Amino acid sequence: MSSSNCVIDVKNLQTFFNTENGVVKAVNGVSFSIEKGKTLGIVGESGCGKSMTSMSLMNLVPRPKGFIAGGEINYFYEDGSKIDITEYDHDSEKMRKIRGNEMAMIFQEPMTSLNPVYTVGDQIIEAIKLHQNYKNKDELRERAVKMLKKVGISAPENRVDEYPHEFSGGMRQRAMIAMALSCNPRLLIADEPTTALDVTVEAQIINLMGELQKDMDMSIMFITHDLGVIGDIADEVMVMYTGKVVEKSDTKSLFSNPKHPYTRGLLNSRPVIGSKKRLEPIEGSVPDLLHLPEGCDFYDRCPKAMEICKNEDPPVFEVEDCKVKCWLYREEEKAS
Amino acid sequence: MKLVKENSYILLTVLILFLTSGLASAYNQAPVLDQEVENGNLPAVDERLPENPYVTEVVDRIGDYGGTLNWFATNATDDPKLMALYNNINLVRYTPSLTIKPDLAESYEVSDDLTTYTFNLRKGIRWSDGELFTANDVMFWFNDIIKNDQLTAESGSGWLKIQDKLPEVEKLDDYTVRFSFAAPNPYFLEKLAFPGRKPYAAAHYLKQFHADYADQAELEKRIADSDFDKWVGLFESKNSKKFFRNPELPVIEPWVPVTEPPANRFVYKRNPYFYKVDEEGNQLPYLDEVVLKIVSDKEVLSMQVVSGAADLQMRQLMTSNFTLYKNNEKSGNYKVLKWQRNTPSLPTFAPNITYAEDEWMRELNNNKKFRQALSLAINRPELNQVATKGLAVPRQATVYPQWEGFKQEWADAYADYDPEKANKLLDEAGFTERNSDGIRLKDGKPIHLTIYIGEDPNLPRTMNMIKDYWKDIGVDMDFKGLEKTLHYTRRDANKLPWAYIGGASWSPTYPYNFIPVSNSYSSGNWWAPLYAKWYETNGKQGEEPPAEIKKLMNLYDEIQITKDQDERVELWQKVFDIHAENVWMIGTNGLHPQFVIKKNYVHNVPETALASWDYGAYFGPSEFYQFFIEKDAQDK
Amino acid sequence: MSKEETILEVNNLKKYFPIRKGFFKRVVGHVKAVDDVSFFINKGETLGLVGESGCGKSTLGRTVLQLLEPTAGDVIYNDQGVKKDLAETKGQELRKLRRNIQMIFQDPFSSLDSRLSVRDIVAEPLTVQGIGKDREERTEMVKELLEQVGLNSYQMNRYPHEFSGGQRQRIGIARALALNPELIICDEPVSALDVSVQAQVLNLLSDLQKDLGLTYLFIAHDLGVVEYISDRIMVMYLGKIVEVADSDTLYQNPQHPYTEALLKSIAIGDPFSNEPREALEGTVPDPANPPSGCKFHTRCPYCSDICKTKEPELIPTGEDYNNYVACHSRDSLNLESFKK
Amino acid sequence: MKTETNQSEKNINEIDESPEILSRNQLMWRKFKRNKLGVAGGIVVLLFYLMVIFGGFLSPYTLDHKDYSNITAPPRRIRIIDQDGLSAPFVYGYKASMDPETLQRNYEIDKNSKYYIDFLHRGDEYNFLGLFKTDLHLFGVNEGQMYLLGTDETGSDLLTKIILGGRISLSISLLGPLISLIIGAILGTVSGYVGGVVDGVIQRIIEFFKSFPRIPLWLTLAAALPANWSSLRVYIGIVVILAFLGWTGLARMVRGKIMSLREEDFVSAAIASGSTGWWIVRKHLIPNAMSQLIVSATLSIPSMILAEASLSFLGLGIRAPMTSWGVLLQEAQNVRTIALHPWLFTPALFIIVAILGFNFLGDGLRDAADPFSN
Amino acid sequence: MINYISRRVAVMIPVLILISMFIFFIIQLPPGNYLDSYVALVSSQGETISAERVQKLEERYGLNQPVYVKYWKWVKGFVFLDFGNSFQYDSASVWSIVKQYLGYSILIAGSTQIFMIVVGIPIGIYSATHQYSFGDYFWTFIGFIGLSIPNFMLALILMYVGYFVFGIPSLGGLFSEQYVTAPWSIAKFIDLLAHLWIPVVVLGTAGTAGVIRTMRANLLDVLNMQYISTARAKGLKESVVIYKHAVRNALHVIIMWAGMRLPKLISGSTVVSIVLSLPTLGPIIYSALRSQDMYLAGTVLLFQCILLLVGNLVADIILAVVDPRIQYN
Repeated sequence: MSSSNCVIDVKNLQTFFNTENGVVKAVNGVSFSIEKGKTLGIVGESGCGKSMTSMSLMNLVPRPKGFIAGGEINYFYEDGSKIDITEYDHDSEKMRKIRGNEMAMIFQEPMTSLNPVYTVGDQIIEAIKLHQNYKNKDELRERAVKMLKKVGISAPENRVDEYPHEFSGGMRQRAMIAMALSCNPRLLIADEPTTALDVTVEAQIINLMGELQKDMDMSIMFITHDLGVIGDIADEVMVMYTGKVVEKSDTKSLFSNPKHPYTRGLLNSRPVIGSKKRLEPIEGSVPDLLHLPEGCDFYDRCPKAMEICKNEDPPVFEVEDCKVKCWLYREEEKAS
Repeated sequence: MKLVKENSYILLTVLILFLTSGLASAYNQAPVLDQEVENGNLPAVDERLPENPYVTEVVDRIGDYGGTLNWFATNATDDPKLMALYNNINLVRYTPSLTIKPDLAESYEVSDDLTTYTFNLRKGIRWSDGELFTANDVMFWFNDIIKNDQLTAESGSGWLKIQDKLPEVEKLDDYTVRFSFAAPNPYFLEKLAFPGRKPYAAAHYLKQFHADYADQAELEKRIADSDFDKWVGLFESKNSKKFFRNPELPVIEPWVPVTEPPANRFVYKRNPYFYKVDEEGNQLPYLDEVVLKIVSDKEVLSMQVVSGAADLQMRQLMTSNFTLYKNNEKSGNYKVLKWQRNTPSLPTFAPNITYAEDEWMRELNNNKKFRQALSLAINRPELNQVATKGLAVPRQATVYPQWEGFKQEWADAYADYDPEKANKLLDEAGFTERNSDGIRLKDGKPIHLTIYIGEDPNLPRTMNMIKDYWKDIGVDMDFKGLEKTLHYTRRDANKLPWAYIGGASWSPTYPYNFIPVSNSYSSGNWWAPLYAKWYETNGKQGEEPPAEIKKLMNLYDEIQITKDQDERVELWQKVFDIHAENVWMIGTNGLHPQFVIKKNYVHNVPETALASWDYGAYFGPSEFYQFFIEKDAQDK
Repeated sequence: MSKEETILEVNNLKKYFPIRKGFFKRVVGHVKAVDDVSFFINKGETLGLVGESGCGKSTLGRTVLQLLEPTAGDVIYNDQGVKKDLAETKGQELRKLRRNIQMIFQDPFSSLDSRLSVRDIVAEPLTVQGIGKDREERTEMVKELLEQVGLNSYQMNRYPHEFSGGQRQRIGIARALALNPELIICDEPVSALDVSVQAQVLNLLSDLQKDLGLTYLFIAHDLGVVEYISDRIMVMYLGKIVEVADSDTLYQNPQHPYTEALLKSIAIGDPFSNEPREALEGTVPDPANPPSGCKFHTRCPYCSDICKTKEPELIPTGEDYNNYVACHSRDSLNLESFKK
Repeated sequence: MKTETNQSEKNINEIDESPEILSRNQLMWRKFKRNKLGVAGGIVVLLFYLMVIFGGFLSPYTLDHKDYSNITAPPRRIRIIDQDGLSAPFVYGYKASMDPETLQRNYEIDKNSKYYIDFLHRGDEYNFLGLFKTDLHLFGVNEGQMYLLGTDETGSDLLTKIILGGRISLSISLLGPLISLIIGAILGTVSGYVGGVVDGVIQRIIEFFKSFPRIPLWLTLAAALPANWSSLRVYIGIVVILAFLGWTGLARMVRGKIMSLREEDFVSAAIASGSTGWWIVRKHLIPNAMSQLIVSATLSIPSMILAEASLSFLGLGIRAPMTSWGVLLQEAQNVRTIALHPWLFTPALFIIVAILGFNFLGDGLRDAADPFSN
Repeated sequence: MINYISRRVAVMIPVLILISMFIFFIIQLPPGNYLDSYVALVSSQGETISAERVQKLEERYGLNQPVYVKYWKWVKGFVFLDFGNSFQYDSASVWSIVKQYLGYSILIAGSTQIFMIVVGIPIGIYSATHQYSFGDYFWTFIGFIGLSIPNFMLALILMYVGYFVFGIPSLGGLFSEQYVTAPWSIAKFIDLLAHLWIPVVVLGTAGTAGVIRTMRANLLDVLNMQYISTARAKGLKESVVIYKHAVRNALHVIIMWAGMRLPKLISGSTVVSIVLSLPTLGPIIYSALRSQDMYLAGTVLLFQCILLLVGNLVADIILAVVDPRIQYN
């Protein structure tokens, strides 16, 4: 699926962790690609491997315990040439040129994602200096101010010299976005950027990201556990469970016709305003990644579990342009 | 009859003077001074020396001028003064044979009744700043320091007093002074020759700090500029002659201090006016400079010494380190000399026969057989081997053999190792019953002694051994450490049942260990504090002693007014006879050697000598200022 | 106001935290975390409490429970018809009263002592209140409680760390139920949980309410969750209550601009609408230095002059005047309802 | 297709399949066990304590044993091979001589005198743990001497002295922190839980103690110990002095821990259930602070051992006839020893190994104290 | 900031007053007084001193006054650097003695501090960034060994090895013979450096081990922080990430520690100073305490306390500079 519009193409990514109790397969055979200007949402509960996927893309898997065990992460430059990120050392020149410049990232905790001992401006300037050709101090500063302004921070000329602790949570996330976008990246990876924020601020940030995406024609990989947010922002959604993709489809069809029992469970677990209908939660909890069941990882919690599910891990079936990893769709067998 | 002691070398000197009078100068000086004289900064050597210089008889040979002598000490506050004390310049001095001879005084006369002492000072002795030293300096010392109420406390004058009265001091002429005492003072010359007692002061310098002489306003200003709030403090700090602290203060000593304390390295430079010469008329000292380095620890000092960094070292050398010193003789290019000491016994134990807290204990301590038995039970040779490598001499606590009246029988009295006899004595004393641990009983109570010891790191080892020896004859002993000052004050308060005495030293001027006649601090008696108090207070306090002790006291009184030296010796012998039988103090081993480590290129250091504080502070009789470093080694 | 059914009545409750500054650490001002709040809870209902972080909702919950000492005001608890002011009650008596009001905490990790077994955790309230005559009896009670919250009684010898977040929250609920309370203050009980587990816990809470006739004060920042579980909802802003209404009314017919703004910012997750969420401008002001007048006026799109100077009072509104709103322009505004 | 069952039930059953129920302490233990250095340290420490507890039995001689004919004899190896090949364990005797010039004592192996080692040997009498008197030693020789680590300048067996001196050093290092722990725990808890003025006062006291220079304080306090105290009282005095100065850090730590624990929700829950302050302190705060407290105490043990040694160096520590590692080291702290009888430095080795052991143990415990962190 | 500092300083004053009282109390604690040791000393040289004279001396030194009078006598001159007179040093003013040694004390303590930091921090960083590597284990082990060896023993052995193995004649002291009294020059300075390293190494071993351990632990914590990921995500070089972003945040504890450490070094160096014959306050206070030279002992103690307080203050100020989050109130 590597069309000319493709920014990143991930194939069968496997990111593992060595722990004292064994190897944890945090990301286990994930494939996806993102097109230019599009937003891919990744949804899943904690421990499903969504953050590790994003870290793998940046080649920032926490070493030495974590490592990319297999697969490809192909990044396509503007000129169409590509690079397989998994082949490069995390600290190699090539990787560093991609990070922050081609691909940028924002994180979940706005409170801790900025270094407390440097001013916000310094931290933005650092990124600009690294990848852009601004040399002059004033120019750099001007650019930082401009970025802050762009993300809607008032009085950016003053705030550029303030320290992160003088910013509120929402403003810090804006500053993070400013930093991430300061070098016009082609792909923005947003790892739960709004989870820690109030609804009101969340809305602000989501809107801001939407605007900026349009503005800069960039692709976004948006990670969240909140289906509500995903509906607002994503073009395509990938649902992850135990390090694997269980369903992948465009947003509309996912919401209107969720296929995987897990996706359905997630949707049914959300209270719907105005409806006092009893919630239908997924029973049980996410299994321990070290002790996954033999068959389908969701077997224990699945209301539609079948005999085959117990023993055999389902392959990915393609149903109506969606990819579903569930034996329920065996009859439409079109395994990819 | 007048007792005239003349310097035996005057004649010789005069002869030399006469023979060399045709030459440009009668005396020689150190080459470093030549330039100074030429520049006119210094008068010629003849003018600097007195009319009749003191002539030192060299030990080995006439020395080479020049060089710096390094030695070490561990106490930055107390040790620098040793340079003054070791040279011990006084009116009279001890000779190596422990007799008294004139020094600053050319001669002296003692009246028949031993009450007046007349000193004829050498004419033309100069202070280190070139001023003449005269009788005025003695008078200033006596009238303005000793007799000054405010200053006396610091300077001390106890040694001057006889029957608690100061003498009268008169200036007969510029070079003659007379001390007149109210009663005979047979040991006055010895007291004078004791280190640190200097009956003179640099009047010309000190007057500017003395309230009676100085310009009031100027003095006020000086006080304000100083660390002191009264003139007394200022004066004392300026007159730190004994402590050798004020480099400005003119001195008579061979070397002048140039370092202002506090410091860790004290330098002493030759005094160009020093009044002594060698037999060839070379002005002393030979050494240009003496450097005293302060290290803060004995071990560091040992390290310095064995590495050969000390040219001459005596202080802080430890008996137990003998092998260490010896082993490094070659690599350190030095020699370990074994000088003698006159320590009667170390340690010495004193049962308190006037102990009042516990009648049972007092009875025990008063039992002569018990004391004799304890003494006999100590295996002195073994103790000597273990604690002092066999370097000391097993003996009873009694006078040292260098003393003219010494008898070996005193040292041998009850000093052999004879546990059998000891047991027999204890049986005779009636302590035949024993408890289950084998400890003898007295009136049903096991005999247990607690000995209070002062601070001495090596002591526990010795004490543990003695404990074992005594246990063998059925006497239990324990020892407890007591801080030094407490040790003294408790003793004076009669609170110690048994005490440990460091050294048990004796000299005619320091009889207190052997005769209980003083109960105060440094001169207190250890084994009969109450009797001492009785004597000291003329019977007002304390306890009247039994006849035997009174006999000691009477002997002491007699000695004080006996004019004839031989008679005095006889009287002392009686004292030691009594002691030998009574064993009031139990000795162990004594006469430890004093090591002197000298580099092989340092000469005129006697192979052996008596190293005693009392006799002119260790180096005194050996005349430090004649030591020299051979020419070839000076540029090391 | 039907007082007969009221289980808890809070009048003019204040909780101020002093701000100390300067040379002698003088108190130079206060953070008014809860500023003159009055409300009541009826027996058997769930009163929701929403607001942005830092608005004082947790402080309010804890002050009601006397975990924080109120600066002023009454917390009147209806103890079988006898009204007792918790704020005035101290010592032994307060400890006795406590069995009637319990709390469920947000953080399933910090709310359970990791050194104690589940049995000991759940039995603790029984022990300190002296319920049950011996350990065995209490253990029986613990077993029952655990079954009640959907845990197996034989798990009671385990330690909290062996349980997942949802299960821990169940343990916390079991502990809260141990004393058979009438009122439970739920301080964001599901916000730390994954969506799937969140639903389990919400269902459990509503089941328990039905079975045991419990009353809840339900604190949350998730408007969806609050709406789902609450009968009435209170909206707080900077230590003040700005609106109280039954939940349908609140969502259908918000009276306060802040409520409206909150509703507008809800992410409804509708991929078919292309309209962006209408976001409220700015952030919550510094509570140490709150704006004058109506505290919301700095962010209010309908702000008029009076809002800047005068603080609006909480005035009864709605058809039977059971709802309240604090807004000067309450009558003139026509606010949008929640758009589904 | 499987019928729907009670899913949560199933989940629970699954949990139950794991047979262990691990309390936090067990988890800590498990985590500690993984730290190899920590375990090694623990074993060393344990061995040391066993050594001193059974000191009387393990040491071939007693402190009273003095062999004046074998002063500063060098260490002797236990041998199992003689001229004729394998043999029962034995030691060779010494041939002692003294250099007449330097007075150096020389000891040469005398291959003609062979002393077989006698296990469960009847030797000098000693008092076993203050319980009963016995003369049973693990090993010894019936005739001749067996000084495995040599003898000191009084002819005492160094091995015996080290084993028995360890009794003092290791008990001081245990007792000191224990007292510190008690003072620190009480004051820290009070300070952290009560807060307010009490906290302020205690904090000032702690600051005050902390800002006071250590060595001078030791010096003065040790000098203030009455000189006529028995060695036992001096020993206790030293322990108290060391402990007295060591509690501040612990108190601070406890205070901080208590303050943060006080904010934890489980404490709020306990209050909400009607627990009294005392109950909360007893049931929640202290047990939760305990592991860290113990870790800190363990980590302060090495400095106690060093402090005892330093005090001894300054001549202020334990006094003879009692002995400790510090005293032994102090006795060895001289040029003579380094140059002539270096084996007298063996106690230093024991000190270093003990401190290493405690440090590793403490480090391991510290990591294990928080079993939930990764 | 100024307000903060002045408040801190103001708070220090009552603490200091309390400390000075306590110091005075504590140096009076052991039995006897200076005069006793003086008399003991004089008597050991064979002098005799009568009771009256002792009494006179007592009056002269003011030793018979009540403690509070003596305390007041000591305290009242502080403002003018008048700390009373030393008995031991023939009534020289305490300040004149202290100032001689204070410089070297601070020099040695400061150099040791710098040594510990300069050596400890890079190793700590290495250990943290190479966690569980051989190097990490190696340094951990070395660190613990450093913590385990008594300072004074290290000093003594170093001296011995210097003498007898390498033949270095004088490892003690701060200067070679020829420079002790010489005026300051470059050569003297070089000579100083040549001597300085021994006390610095001896005193710094344990501390360095501490720095390594602390730095390692802190850096490991910081490396887990989100902003480190942010920095990496920017495309910064790993070395820049570590040195610019991580290390600076991990320095806090080291700074606090360094502040606390300064006076400890001075008093902690007593034993080492004695062994190595260093001209520091350590041996001064040791002998002053032993001979009960109360004004001198008290003053040196007080200086150490002041140093600690100042050290803490400086640490706090540096901390505030390094970390903008620290609020002054």
